[in-house]
Amino acid sequence: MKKIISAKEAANMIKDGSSIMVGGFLSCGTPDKIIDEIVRQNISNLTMICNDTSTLGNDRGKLIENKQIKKVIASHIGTNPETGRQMNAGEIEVDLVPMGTLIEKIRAKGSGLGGFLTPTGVGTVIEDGKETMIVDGKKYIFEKPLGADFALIYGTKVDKYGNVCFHGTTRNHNTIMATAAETVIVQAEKLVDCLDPDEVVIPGLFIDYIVVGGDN
Amino acid sequence: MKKIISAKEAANMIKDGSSIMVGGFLSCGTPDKIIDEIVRQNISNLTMICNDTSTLGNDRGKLIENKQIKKVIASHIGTNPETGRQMNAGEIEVDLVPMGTLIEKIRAKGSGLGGFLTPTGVGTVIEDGKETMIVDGKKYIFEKPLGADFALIYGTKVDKYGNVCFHGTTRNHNTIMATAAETVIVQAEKLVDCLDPDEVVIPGLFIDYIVVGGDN
Amino acid sequence: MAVIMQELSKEDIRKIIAKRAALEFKDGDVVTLGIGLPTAVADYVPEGINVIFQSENGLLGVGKSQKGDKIDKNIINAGGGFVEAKTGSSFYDSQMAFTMMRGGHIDATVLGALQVDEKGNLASWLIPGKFVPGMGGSMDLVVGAKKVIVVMEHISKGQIKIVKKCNLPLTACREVNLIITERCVFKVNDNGLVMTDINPMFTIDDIKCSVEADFIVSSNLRAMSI
Amino acid sequence: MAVIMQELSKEDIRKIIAKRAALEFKDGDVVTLGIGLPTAVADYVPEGINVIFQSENGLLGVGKSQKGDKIDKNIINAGGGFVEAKTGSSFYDSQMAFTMMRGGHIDATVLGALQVDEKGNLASWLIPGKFVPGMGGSMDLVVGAKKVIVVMEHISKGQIKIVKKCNLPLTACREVNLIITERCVFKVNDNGLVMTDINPMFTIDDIKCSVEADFIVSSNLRAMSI
Repeated sequence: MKKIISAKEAANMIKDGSSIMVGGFLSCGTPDKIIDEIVRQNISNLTMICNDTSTLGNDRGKLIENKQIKKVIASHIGTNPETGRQMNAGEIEVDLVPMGTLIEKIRAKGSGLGGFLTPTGVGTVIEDGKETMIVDGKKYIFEKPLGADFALIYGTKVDKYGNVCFHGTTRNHNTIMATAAETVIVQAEKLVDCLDPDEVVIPGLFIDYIVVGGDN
Repeated sequence: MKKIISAKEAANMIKDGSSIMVGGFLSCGTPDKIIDEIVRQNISNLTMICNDTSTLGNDRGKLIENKQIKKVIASHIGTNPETGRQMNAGEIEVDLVPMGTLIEKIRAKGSGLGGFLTPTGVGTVIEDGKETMIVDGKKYIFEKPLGADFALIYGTKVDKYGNVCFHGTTRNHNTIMATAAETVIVQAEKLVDCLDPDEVVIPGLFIDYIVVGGDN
Repeated sequence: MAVIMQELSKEDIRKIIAKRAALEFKDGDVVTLGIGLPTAVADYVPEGINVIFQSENGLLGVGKSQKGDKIDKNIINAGGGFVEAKTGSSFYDSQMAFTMMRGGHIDATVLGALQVDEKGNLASWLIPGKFVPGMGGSMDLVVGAKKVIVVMEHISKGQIKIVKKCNLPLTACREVNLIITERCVFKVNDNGLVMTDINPMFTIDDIKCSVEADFIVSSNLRAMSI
Repeated sequence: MAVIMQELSKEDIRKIIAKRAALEFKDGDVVTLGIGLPTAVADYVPEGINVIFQSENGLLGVGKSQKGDKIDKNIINAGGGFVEAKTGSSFYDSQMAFTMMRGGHIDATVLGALQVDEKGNLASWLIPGKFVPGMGGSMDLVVGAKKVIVVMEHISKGQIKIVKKCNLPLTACREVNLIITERCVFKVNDNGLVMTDINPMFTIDDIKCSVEADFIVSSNLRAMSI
């Protein structure tokens, strides 16, 4: 049985300077209740790993607007103009990583791999400062694993054993982020007793705490 | 809509000398009907990539006993004494690969990666002849992608669009093998009109042909 | 040329390009569309051709935009719009999305560009100091898709976009296979660009004046449908 | 020593080892058991300790062996036996199994050995020319699990198994944390082996004669329950 905590208790665990991975593709499948509580507690100096910085006024976007983020590692920041503004003003550090490379770096961390070779970004600025290798005549970039102190993820249905399943396009980075952080907290849209083992997408062993988010 | 074919038609596509990936962990979740047809047609000189060579008289084990396999790439051959006998007699080439490395090599192929670094096998014979790298003070072995001409996989329920879902421990290597072969044929325990998109484990785009296996 | 430009409204341009791009699809193709103009291509798929649209955020089988009470807030496309999940569709996570995209399982992608050059290099994600959205999934998609189709206005704000050599940061090297604008279509070969289609409103000289890259004209030059 | 050996039946040996190994688990641990003797450990988990058993073939929450009409032929463990999927369990594919195992998500693994040496090197998968089963998932498991517990008969067919340096092909280097036999328990430290438990039927000298490796004896040496 996993510990069920409030969004406030979840945020309490996160300290100034922590690194957090936050699931979500724009506002879809993102743990907004936990984010709201991080905003309320004004935990700052955070490194945030996420697909995108969402939009103004919404979920991960709030952390940017409230200047709680020191560094963001993401594949896209164009939907939130405030991220670009802070970047140009030198207020925030932004690492842009191709989306497939970002998820694969996180997966490498969660899967105990030391890195991988990807063709993505060869011949572009992504290659700068990285090792490259030729395998069977094709050039690849070597990319390293990426983990975090906390993964804050979303799940459609979560059971008391920490098993998670999803509806629609809410899976996005949530599934893999659950494997790559010291502490993993899932915001469950719905908490159920027990999922059918065939429908589980994230096995319970990856989950440390459950926040019941209600429908959002 | 995917093409539905007979086991015989599936086997017809495979030629002497083809490389085949075959899903299954022992006799669980393996496309036995298609294998039986390959045995019947005596297609030989095959390279077989699989978790294990099953047991005497069963599924992949039959291909070994019938001497249709030139080379097997597997993580375990101990449950089928005939594989070991042929190996010691020089009748078959056996590449033993740690299970996690085997599935990751197949995944690398299916995901367009040029290889990956794994800590598995460091300091053992697995390291022989391979490149190693130190990343953040830890030693890793560089492993390359592995694909095949055909992937023969099992699915519990398959819909007309090629979407596959599973019951129990039948997923094993099936899911990833579906991404890493030129032609992918799934043996469906049950063919249905349309799966719920939330329950799909292998999205239809990976599947080329469906063989309706019936319950086995 | 200014005169001609006035004759083609934004709507015309969009339609000419989208219609032409849609002709590239074969029945059963799995196609990933970029955001903006590329999205319009879905409306012009010829009858009898069934194309399955893939989205990097986790949906194979993207259908129509949804409004009102048809919306399921948990089903979006990569642009954040609410969409239908068509019959036969599937949902998946980002790792699976990029196995599809980088792994060579997408038959064709249609996406926009800031610049394309005669080697098939593509710049689409960054104007240093001005426009920094990030590359999203485009870099993976372009290296992985079997066919990369760039669709864009021939000239944007007076700037030539089909250049000899991209000077904006690249999205990928030598991956573009086809360039479609409202004025013409270029195929990218190992030796450079071949113009295969021309909008009959333009002459070959018009194209030469509006393209920096060298190109040759196909002996089977076709007229684009406008 | 031959006399003593007769006093411990195979069943006794199995029980002493399994009982001791089960004491290593904490409530909530996720544990992967090898095939054979390690499987017996599941029967001795102390009351009040809930352990979740993971299997590389795709089941988290392995329960009891199933017989007769309770069998679901599509639910097996890594040894091919039919098992129960306990309440709260989940099924997954091989990639996920090894994310768990190699990725550091398994709290402890218990597995057998041919040889273990004083550096914690393990040989368990190959006797060249004689026994070639393959490593299966053991190499990944041993590098990835947080705690690696080797359980084995102290001596097998007259062969010493706890050696100075393994001469059989290794499964992994320096990954073993604990060695449990029916005679004693060794903790593997950076400096070598420390005997922490002894079966009261044996003396320290008995152990010294039956182990090739050097070891020190813990000042808190405990008696094993037999």
